[in-house]
Amino acid sequence: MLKNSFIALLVLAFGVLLFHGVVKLYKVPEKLNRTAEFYNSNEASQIGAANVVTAVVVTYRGLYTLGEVTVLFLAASVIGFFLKRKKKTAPVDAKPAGSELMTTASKVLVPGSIILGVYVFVNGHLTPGGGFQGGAIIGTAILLLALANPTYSISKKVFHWIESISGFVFVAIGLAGLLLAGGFLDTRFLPNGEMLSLFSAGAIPLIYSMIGLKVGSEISGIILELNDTQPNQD
Amino acid sequence: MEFDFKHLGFTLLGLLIVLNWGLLMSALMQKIGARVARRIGIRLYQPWIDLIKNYAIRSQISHGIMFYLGPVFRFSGGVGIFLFMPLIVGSVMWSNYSFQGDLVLIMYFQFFGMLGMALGAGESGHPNSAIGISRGLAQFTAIEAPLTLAIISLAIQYNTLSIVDIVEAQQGGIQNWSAWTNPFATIAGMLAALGSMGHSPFNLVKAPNEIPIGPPTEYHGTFLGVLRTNAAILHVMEAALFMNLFFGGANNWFEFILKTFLIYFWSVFVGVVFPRFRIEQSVAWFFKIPLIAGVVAIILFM
Amino acid sequence: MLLSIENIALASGILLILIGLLGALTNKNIIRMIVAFSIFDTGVNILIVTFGYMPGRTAPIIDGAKVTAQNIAQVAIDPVPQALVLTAIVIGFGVTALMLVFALKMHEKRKSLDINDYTDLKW
Amino acid sequence: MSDEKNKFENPDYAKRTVIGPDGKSFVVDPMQDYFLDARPKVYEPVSIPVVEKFLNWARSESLWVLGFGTGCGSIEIPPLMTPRFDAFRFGVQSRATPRQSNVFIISGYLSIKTLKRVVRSYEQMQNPKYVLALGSCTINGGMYFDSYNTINRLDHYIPVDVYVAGCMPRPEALLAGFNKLKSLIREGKAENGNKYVKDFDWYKANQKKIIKDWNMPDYNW
Amino acid sequence: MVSPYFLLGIGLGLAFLLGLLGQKARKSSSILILVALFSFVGISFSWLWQFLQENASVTQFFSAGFKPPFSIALQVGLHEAVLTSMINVMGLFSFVSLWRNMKDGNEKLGPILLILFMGLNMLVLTRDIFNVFVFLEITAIALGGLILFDEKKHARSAGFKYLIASALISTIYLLGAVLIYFSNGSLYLDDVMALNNMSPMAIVAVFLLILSLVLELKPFPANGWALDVYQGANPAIGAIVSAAIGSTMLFLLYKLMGMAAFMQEFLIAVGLISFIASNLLALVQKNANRLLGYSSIGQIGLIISIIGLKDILGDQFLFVAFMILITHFLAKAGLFWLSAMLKSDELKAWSVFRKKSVLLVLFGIFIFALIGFPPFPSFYGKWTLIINLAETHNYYLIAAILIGSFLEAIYLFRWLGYAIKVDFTEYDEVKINWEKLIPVLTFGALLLASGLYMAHLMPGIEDITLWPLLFILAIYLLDFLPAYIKNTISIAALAYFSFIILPPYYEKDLLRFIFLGIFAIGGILTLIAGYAYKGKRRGFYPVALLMYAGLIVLIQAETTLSFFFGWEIMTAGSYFLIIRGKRSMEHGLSYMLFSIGGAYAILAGLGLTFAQTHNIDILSLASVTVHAKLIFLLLAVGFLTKTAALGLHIWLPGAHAEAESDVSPMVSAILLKAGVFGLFILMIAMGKNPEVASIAYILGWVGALTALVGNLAAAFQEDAKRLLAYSSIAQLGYILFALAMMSHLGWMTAMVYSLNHFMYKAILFLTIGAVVLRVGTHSMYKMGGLIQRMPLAFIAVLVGIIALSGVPPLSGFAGKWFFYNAVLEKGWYFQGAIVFFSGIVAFLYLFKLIYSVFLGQLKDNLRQVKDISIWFAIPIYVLILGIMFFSAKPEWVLQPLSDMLTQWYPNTSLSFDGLYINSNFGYWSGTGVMITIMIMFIVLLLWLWILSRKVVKVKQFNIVYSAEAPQRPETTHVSYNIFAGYYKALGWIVAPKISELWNKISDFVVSVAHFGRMIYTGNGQTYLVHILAFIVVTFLWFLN
Repeated sequence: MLKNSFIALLVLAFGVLLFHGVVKLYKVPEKLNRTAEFYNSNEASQIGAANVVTAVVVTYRGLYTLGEVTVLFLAASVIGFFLKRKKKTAPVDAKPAGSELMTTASKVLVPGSIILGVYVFVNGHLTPGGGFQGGAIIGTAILLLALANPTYSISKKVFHWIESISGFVFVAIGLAGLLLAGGFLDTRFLPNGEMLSLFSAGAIPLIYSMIGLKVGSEISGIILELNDTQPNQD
Repeated sequence: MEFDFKHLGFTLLGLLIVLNWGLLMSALMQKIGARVARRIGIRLYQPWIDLIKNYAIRSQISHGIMFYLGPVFRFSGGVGIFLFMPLIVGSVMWSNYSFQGDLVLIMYFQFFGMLGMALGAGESGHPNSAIGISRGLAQFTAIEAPLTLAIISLAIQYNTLSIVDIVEAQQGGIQNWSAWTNPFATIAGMLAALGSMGHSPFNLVKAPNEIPIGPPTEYHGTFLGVLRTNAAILHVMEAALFMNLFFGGANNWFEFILKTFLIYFWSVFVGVVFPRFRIEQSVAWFFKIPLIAGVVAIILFM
Repeated sequence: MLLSIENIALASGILLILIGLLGALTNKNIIRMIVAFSIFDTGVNILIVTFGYMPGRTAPIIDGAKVTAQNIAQVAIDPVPQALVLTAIVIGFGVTALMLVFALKMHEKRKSLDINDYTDLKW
Repeated sequence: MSDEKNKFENPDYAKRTVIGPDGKSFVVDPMQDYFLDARPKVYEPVSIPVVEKFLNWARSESLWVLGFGTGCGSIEIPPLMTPRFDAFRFGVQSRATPRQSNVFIISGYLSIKTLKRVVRSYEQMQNPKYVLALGSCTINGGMYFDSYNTINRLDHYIPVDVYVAGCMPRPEALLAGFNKLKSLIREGKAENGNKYVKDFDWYKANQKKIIKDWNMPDYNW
Repeated sequence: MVSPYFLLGIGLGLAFLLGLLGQKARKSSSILILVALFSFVGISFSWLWQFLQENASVTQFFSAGFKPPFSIALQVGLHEAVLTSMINVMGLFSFVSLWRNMKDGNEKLGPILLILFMGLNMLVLTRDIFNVFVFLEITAIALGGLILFDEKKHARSAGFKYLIASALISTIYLLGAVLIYFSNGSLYLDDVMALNNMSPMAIVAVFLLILSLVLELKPFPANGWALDVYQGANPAIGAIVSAAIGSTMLFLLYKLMGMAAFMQEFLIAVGLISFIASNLLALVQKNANRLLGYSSIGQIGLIISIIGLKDILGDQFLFVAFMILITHFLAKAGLFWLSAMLKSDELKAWSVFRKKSVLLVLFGIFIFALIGFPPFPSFYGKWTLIINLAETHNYYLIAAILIGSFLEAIYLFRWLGYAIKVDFTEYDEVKINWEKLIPVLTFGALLLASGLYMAHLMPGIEDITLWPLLFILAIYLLDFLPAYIKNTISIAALAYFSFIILPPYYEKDLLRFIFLGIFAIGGILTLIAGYAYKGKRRGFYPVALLMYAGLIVLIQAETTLSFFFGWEIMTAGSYFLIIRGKRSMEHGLSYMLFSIGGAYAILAGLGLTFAQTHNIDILSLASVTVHAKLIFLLLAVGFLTKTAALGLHIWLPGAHAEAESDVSPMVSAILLKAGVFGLFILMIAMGKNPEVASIAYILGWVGALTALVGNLAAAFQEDAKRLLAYSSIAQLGYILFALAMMSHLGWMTAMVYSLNHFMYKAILFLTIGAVVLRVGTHSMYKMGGLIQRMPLAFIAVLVGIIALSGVPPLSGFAGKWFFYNAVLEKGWYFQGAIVFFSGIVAFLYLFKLIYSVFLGQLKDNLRQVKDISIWFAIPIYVLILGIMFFSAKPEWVLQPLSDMLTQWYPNTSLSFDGLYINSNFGYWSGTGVMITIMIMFIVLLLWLWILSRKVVKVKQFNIVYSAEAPQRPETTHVSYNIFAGYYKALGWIVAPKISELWNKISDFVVSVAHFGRMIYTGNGQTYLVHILAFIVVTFLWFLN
């Protein structure tokens, strides 16, 4: 207990420091700083995406996104690999079939969810949302499927293919930007198009689609792997 | 200095005198010891007879080359000290070969004989020889401690390491002797002299019945004769060293004989009075009063 | 205005951070620690978002009506914190997933989720 | 060597196989390797009579006695050095080592065990060397004539120069013995060291007859 | 210039694409990754080429075609090019070293590794603060994945601890990055750096950023997780963590420090604390990988503090940092890779490398490089660092750095000692696969090459000093040849080299001529003895020549740097020579530790000197004005460790005694003179300074007491070589005393002693060594009577001991005579008396030596030993001739010596008059005494010969033995503890109080280390607490 109270004290001290050193110093800005100002003012003309955040995430600071994708890819690789390897050693027991109710409900919900996900990432440059959000929704759909019907088997190979190809295309688009336009991940090698239309903002929809596919397939892969390796819960 | 036959002749004559005086002196000392014990004691010419007898022993054995050379080393050591020691003050002829080296030479040449003897006795393979030598060396190192201090003190006092100069500085009356002018060095030196003469209480080295005669257990006949010849010379020369250092040297042979006798007598006198020390006692003893006297002697002249 | 939306958000952010930290430091169960880390992450993310909030402004999305390409600099908030938070969330997701795998693998070998059982490497 | 002899042999003197530092093994025979087993030699006097006479005089006046009390008579020797008798006057001194001694005093009865030591010590003395036998026991065994453990006649084993009869002889008699020895030396008749060598085989046979555990070389150098 | 985005494209594109290939095309995917890593190396090398050869300017590459801060910039400059080259090379070889791990379904390892290294590249290149966070996380996750791939026992828990720690740390970074943005609206590093006055928030932000980077670099004590990773993970991954990630993080820290000048002190403190603490805690470590971890943390700590010292170091900063970083990078990676070859984690398991000498050599190279021995880069780094710190008067930092380095040396050398000496039979044999060997070999070669290149670049090091090193490398490559061929080559080389460089010194500088002569002639003579050894004698010649090369460099040195260079080379060579002995592991270690301690003292002293004189000329010591006492003391202590003065002597007896027979004379007769030479140089330069007189006075006392204790201790030894070793201590005590007198006569004494000691100690050690080779024991009481079997050896020892004891007529007396005169002239009577007394004590051990070995009773098993080998006899008798010459005609040697010394002490009472040498106090004619004694000796010998009749030669048991006969030679040879009575009287003087003191000190240090490392409980949560506490404490510190 002494140890725990010491830790509590430490955490409290950290909190106090955080408050004094960080929060108290923070003042609500009156106006946008120069970076934000630049983005907000020039985005429409330069990139042409309705969602400025998307423009920032995909184009201006596309490297972040690439990093995120890489992180996910790494996590998925590691997880997929490990769970697979374990399976080799310990065969998993047969799983119970899902209940009727669940199976039926999932049949209704899953396609809708997937479509929603696709919608979200395809419209990432227009509305709140984007590749990650869309991917996450797709992942949720797969999770639902797996939960509702444990015996339902989905070929993970498909996800691997989608994941690999979409990732590669993303990188390729980035390099295309480097070669064809101003720099790496410059989306402007495709025409900006008309603001607020689906095919606008250069390559952003393309990239976001790839990201959506990739994230979706990665999350799905992770879920499926985890699902496959869960021992029988009886 | 050029080689000179006359000088060599004088030196050899001196050697003869010293040898005979040494033999006589040892007889005298034994006589005195006998008289103290109310005996008549040996005849005064006994050392000469013993010497002749030893040289006349017919058979001899040897334990090896070093055994053979040991006495030669020892004898060379004794004769060497004679050679490098001035005998009579102011006399070139009687100063032997002391022009070749100073006090340091004599100090270190003593070891020549000791070392040779130690090696010769060592090769005899006799355990008692080794024990005797180890005791002898141990005691000798202890003796050197106060002696060194005394000599350094004298060297500071007279600003020289040359024995000839030290002796000459003491001329002109008894009041100029180091014994008066530097009493503490004299105390240290004379106490050290007790040890180097090898009489009781510092004669464990040759403890006759514990380790029969110690180092020379195996020596006999001619070897023993050589050793005894050397002993006679060495005793006189040790006394002469102390005489030169502390007691004004000798202006003539009579003074030489008298002074060496008295100095040697000092150790015999102490010897008949005191019992024998064990080796650690004797080593420790030299690090007490003699050493302190030596230190005081240096401090006084620093 | 103590109970303004940004103050509430700030307070809850810090609170979540502290709860997360305390949980991660005191819970012995590895899964609970991972959960606590998620809470901690969430707190930090809330903090970031809150910092990016400007009272009275809206999201930087041009909808052609309220927010247009011309007035967006005046009515919309800073898009960068949004982007940063988005990145942070996704990375947090990856890290959490990896932690869970570690937990799984650790449990697999020793059948224990107590962090105190994994002190073989020390000193 | 016969088996009977082996029984008494000192195991330390048996042949043994040792391994050298280089790993090779070889045989060490202590009797061969550690002891000189040459026969003793006769040492002739100096051929010039005057010189020999002078040297004999010196030898007679410098008698160094081996301080080795072999029998009960050794109790008579220490008084020699006291003020009352003061043998130093006559050039007699005692030495602790046979190498340096000329005179060996056999002080009375001699047990077989001691005989072996006496022989060894005698042989280790250097030529010329003299033996002074003290008391009846050395002549005919004395009161121990029938003892299983003592010898009867010393001169069967080592040559004797002077007998001092009596049981025990007093120190005066001992002094008289010294005087006798001196005159013998001066006359050049005390050549028993050489006699021992000349009759070496006879002496050795006598010694070996009585000393059963003979575990030393024939001559102790 | 190639755009760095291609790195990103290649790395990620390939990694994503490989998912398509799947498991079946495992081999081709591995090859593809290899190609990718090759292309990384190619790209970074092309940058490097452009910067080094074409003077390209720093270029920034922007993403998305916008300028920062609106986009992300990657900067390629020289620094980045160097770092990425290092990282990519590391990546390539890491992949190679993990080649075999890629099998067994671990095909995902490749892409993860690829991404990891791509991430590291990006971390180096990026100028966007938030981007750093992203790639930090990528590295963390990739590393976590790599750790999980490993099947090692505790890899998982270690990985988990790593993950939670890095999660906490990176969140702190995230907070900092975001706050930076809010404080100034830019995430572009250059923008932040350009800010003139930061807002408080920016300061907090920067603080958080730097703090988290420091935490990533594992500062003490918030580093338990890192240690567990090092221990738990596959060593190949440890290599990545330590070398690649460590270097990246350091560069990142350096990069971000551009905006945080206010945190420099913090970095210095944290870095040095980590450096010292982790090296201290490593002392009690037994696990090899964890030890490497501690060492890594220590080294990284040192570099952190160097980054903090940026302003202080000024121009030299980059040089210092890079030298130490590159050494750490190459050596640590190499060590981890070596560790990867072993199955066992134990330190002692490294002894299996003895079977593969290449690996052992590499191990040695890495260790020596880490400690900072020449010719490795860290040597120059540390040198420059210390020099510059001294120049800016940061003395405490010097002390801290040297203490830390010393602690590091302790465990590293102990480890090396294990590898060289410990019995390896119980450990599995090491199986070398090409993919494990290639990286280690490459890095070892790179280390050597970089060192030699640096030496070539460095001002103050003459190129000629490098030739011997290259030659040594060559002879190492010839190690498969039989010993006699290598011996001939070595002798020829040494002879040729000394033929070239020795003669000019006769005119130029007699002092150097003499010492060089001792080293060269002594070297040749002792090498001749090497012919006595059969077989290949692997490893002997390179190290022996290394020592001689060091000695020669030492003499040739015109600058303090090359002096120190030679000193360290010589130390290294002699360490290997010493450790070759059978039981010499601990002695070798203590030798090394004292040497290193001494070397650091020298380094500090030279640094202080440079601070005043701004001149690395070795004569600049003379112009020291401030701190003269301290400098003198430091340098003197440094040299005294080599001459084994009292208090610093405890290494010597064991080291010299347990060394091989022909090594003992090398290290005793020759090597010790290096310390003497150093003292000469020191006193020549600084002796005139009135301030040092008091220290010289103390040195005089130290010398006197050393002589006393050394000689007394020698008298009580039973081991012949140990006896000689103590004798050496005492002799060096005389020399120290004589030198400290700082007078003409005193230095004459020292010179005479140096020459004499060289000759007679070489004779004695060679002879005794040869005897030991024959009889197979050091214990004197097990010998005896060998004069019968080894007359040659006996004569040699006889001459040797007569010369050593100073008995006329041999040359030793010259030393004694000068001594008396010098002491009287100087007035150091009491010290002098002690020295004289100890000179007399020398008789005890000399007698014991010659008696116990050659006289007395010959033992059974030695009855058939042969005389010493002819190859030993040749050098011995050459030296005897030398002694005889010196004894017969001392004035021929002494007069030039005296003339030489008058250049420093013109007022001398010494005069040469034909055969006579006169001083104020006395006179002496060496030749006359020699003739007199010879004639006398011959006459007396004739006298004895005439009088003695036919002498019968008897055998060893024909002795008077109380009427009995001896039974065994063993019971008859009185030798053991022969001076028992003396010991009772004076033994208290030599009671091992000094060893006890050192033992107590080391026990204390070890117990501190043992206690200190208890903070690493192994509990991941505790580690988190440490991190949090670290954050809170530093936060509080900065709030003040």
